[in-house]
Amino acid sequence: MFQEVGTTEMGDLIINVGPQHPSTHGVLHLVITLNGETVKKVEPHLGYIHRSIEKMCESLTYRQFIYVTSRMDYLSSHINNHACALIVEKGLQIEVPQRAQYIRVLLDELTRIASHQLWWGAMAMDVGAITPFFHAFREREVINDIMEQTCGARLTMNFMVPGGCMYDIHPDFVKSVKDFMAFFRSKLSEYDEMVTNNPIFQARMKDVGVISKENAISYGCSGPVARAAGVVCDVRKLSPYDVYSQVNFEEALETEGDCFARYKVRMKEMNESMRIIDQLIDNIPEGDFQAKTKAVLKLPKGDYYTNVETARGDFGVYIVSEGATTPYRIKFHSPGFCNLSALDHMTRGSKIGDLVAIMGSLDLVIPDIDR
Amino acid sequence: MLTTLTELTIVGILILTLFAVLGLVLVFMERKVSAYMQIRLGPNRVGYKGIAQTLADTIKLVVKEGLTPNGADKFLFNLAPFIVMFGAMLLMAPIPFARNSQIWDLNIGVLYITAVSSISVIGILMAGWSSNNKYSLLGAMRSGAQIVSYELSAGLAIISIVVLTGSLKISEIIASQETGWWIFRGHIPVLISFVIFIIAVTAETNRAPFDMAEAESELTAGFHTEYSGMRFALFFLAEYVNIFIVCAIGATLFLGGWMPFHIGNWAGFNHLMDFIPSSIWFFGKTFFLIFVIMWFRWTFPRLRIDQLLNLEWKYLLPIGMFNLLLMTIIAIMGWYF
Amino acid sequence: MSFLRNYISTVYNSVRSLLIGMRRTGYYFTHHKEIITQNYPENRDQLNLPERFKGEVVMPHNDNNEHRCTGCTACELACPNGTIKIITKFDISPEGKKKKAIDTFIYHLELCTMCNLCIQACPTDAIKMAQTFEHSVYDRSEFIKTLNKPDSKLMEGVE
Amino acid sequence: MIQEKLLSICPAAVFEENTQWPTMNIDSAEWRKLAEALKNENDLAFDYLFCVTCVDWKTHLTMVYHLSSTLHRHTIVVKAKIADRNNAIIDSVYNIWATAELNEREAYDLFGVHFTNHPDLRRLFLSEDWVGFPLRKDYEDPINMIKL
Repeated sequence: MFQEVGTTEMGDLIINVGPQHPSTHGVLHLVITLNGETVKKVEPHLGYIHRSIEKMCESLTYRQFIYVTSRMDYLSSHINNHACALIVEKGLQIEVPQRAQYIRVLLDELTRIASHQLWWGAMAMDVGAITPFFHAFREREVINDIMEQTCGARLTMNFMVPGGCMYDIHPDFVKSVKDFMAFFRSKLSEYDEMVTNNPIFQARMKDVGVISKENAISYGCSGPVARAAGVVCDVRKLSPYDVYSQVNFEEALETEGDCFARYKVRMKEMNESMRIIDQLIDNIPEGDFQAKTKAVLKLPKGDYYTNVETARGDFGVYIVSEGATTPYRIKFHSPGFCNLSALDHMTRGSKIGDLVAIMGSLDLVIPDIDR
Repeated sequence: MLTTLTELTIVGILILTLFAVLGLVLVFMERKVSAYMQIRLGPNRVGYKGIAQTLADTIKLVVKEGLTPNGADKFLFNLAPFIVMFGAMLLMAPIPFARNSQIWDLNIGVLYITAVSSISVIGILMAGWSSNNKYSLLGAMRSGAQIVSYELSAGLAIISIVVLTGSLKISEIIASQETGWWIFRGHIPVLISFVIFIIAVTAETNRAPFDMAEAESELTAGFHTEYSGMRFALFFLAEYVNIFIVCAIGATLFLGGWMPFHIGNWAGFNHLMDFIPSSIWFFGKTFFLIFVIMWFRWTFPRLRIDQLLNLEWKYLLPIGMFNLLLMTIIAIMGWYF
Repeated sequence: MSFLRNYISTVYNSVRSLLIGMRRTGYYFTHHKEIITQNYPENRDQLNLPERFKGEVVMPHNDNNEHRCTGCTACELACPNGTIKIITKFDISPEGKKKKAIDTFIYHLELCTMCNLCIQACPTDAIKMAQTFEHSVYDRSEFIKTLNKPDSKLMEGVE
Repeated sequence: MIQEKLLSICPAAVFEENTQWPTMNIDSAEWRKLAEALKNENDLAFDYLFCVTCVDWKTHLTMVYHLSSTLHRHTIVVKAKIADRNNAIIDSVYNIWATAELNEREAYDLFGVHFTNHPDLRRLFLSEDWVGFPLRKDYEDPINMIKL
């Protein structure tokens, strides 16, 4: 079917896809070897948006370093912030008030829905349907407005602080979230009409970019990419943080491991997120939104690891502390990086059109990969 | 001799003007259609409700520098847009825009159309090859494979009408629809061949969902990646003019061209319909078909190249051939209205 | 025979679901009230940004040209990227005591990431976020702003 | 229980106290042998490598591997000490966990750790002609934004 890795024969085309290419969603640079239309090899070249966040964080205090993580996976910035807040709380053993936990989880799930909506639009655009992109943004706009109302920003909120949230929720928050849920539910059927049931879309997605369960584990895939291959890996289930242990939801799992399975997993996840929001929105307990913390935070000597489930997968923060006000070494394990490493494996022997569909289904955010 | 030459010059200039106007109108139409389908407003700043937007874009394209890449084959690179344009212009000749308004009513009109419409692929291949760009090359090769295969289905669909009318002359085909358009008179087989025709010409003009040649999310801009300025504008214009022409052909063959909506021998009703000028009938039908093709583009995802060829060889061609057989039987037995 | 039935049902189902998709776009084509585009800048007056929106850091002054900043540099320390620079001076109070006060409160808008940490850090609520968002200027030096107005004083009673 | 098992494979390992997960300190020379055991032993079956970190301790480097098992749901942290900082060498594990290939390239790029047997050890983020390894503690950026 396809030749060995790295063999470049006469007649092979080597094409640079990116860093300026419409379907790489940013500055990803892929060097692909083609035999006619068939992809023989894909080699990612990274670093076009590397800001060395890990090095920067070594000079930032435990309050300051949280805002930087919004700039990594900007589509799930809340969840990244959440991970950083959690690790500081774990190190200092801060008890987070119930109200803050509820608010955090609600905002996390809203972020996840917003991220999946953008992915849905971008996925459809990658396979050539441009209209769904705008429809997805219509719904996402409402979430952005809710974020703006409560957190003061639309994308890089920096709302989580060690010990809780920066502010209490806006008085209109509950009402606007409920309005959004009703609005989004009424529009979900359009998602199926426009894209899911479309035979062209299904033909483009089914049996494309297949990854087996074993390979998904070996490549360290996480999030929807791994769950589509049948790997149980939802951090919210495996090691629940905040109030995730108290809510009912199902982990979206598929077994095919192809692009369409990844599509279905994300669509299910949007529904599950809505279920979580439904359970929490009416029961936000009264109380503080922030725990009392010291002015200067110092993590005790040792190393800490926390992971959360972002919209893309397992996001981990590893801190090596020497007991100072700044971390000695900080490592962000980003889900996109591992998912990208499986790209070459998935695309072997497929067509160029498939490459674009697979990249879309991986839902890559380049700043997340480059950090 | 001199008068003939003058006449030809005037006709040529008029066609060129028509081209430019058509291009402007169609680009504006596409932008508005896409905007409304995408719950946007579309261009609304230049001129009244944005009408002058495409004019402004054209001026921008004309004054832009036309780059020629260093590695390109200069001669072919510069020639290609003109070939594409010529192909589109030649097709204009046998199309009747209104009653008695046809530039050249040759007796093999349908054959002429099918033959000349494949010229543009040469231009596309030239553009892709001479650009010395891998994206362009891939786009051009895809375009070649696609047009060669979809020509078959389009041809079969056209032949089914020829079978019914028994003539290749466009004016006679229209005259044969005096008592009703073929799409209504020819039962389901004509409907099927109409659908096949629309799909095939969408593919032949490289329109989404069959825009493999320029698939912007895969090949950035396909065969015209390296073109800029006026030469890009020519490709752009040729694309829209080609859409207009294939839709005009579709309207002529299946929807009666300029022929008003007639029903059998209802003389009163037919006379009433005749009050609407024939040019309005022609442009109305054509623009309706153009709208349908734009509707496709803004709804569907793009097919993959192998699926595209599967669709042709596994679905459209067998259905088309079977349909032609059915049509021949109907024509011989006289089972149409 | 089953092959033929499959073939026909594939064609039928595909065409049907394609038409459903076209009905949806056709609906939006004919229903213009669903359009969500906003006509910016014409609607600038109707834009109301939420009060928490983080546009830029400002220092509110009252009618007597007084602000609440004591010059404690808590915001400067809290800022992750050196956006704020406070230059202090010593005022001589009427009793003859030396008192620390701000001379200039320099704010680099081009460095600011709107993370809100300075506002959280401020013990006297001297600075807050404004809801402006049209920040573009022609010269980068215009981004460097002095937040305290000329000849402004510390408000009475703020320590 | 896992500790005893691991100690039998790697007797020189030192386990840390009071950590989130069992943490074992080994020498870089033993890493390859241990890695194969971790992946292939049935009651260990650490098949999911979810974090590869390099830490610069100014005197030496440490590679930190976070591993977990999707079968048994247990997690282990392996810290492999690379004593020679100027000539840091450790075995690559790309053919045990495929994700290591890209992660090791990142560690090579930013810390200068050479992974033996790595199929494609090149700079990942930085350009090929970059001098130095930026995430090391003693790296001096020629253009230092903070000092400017």
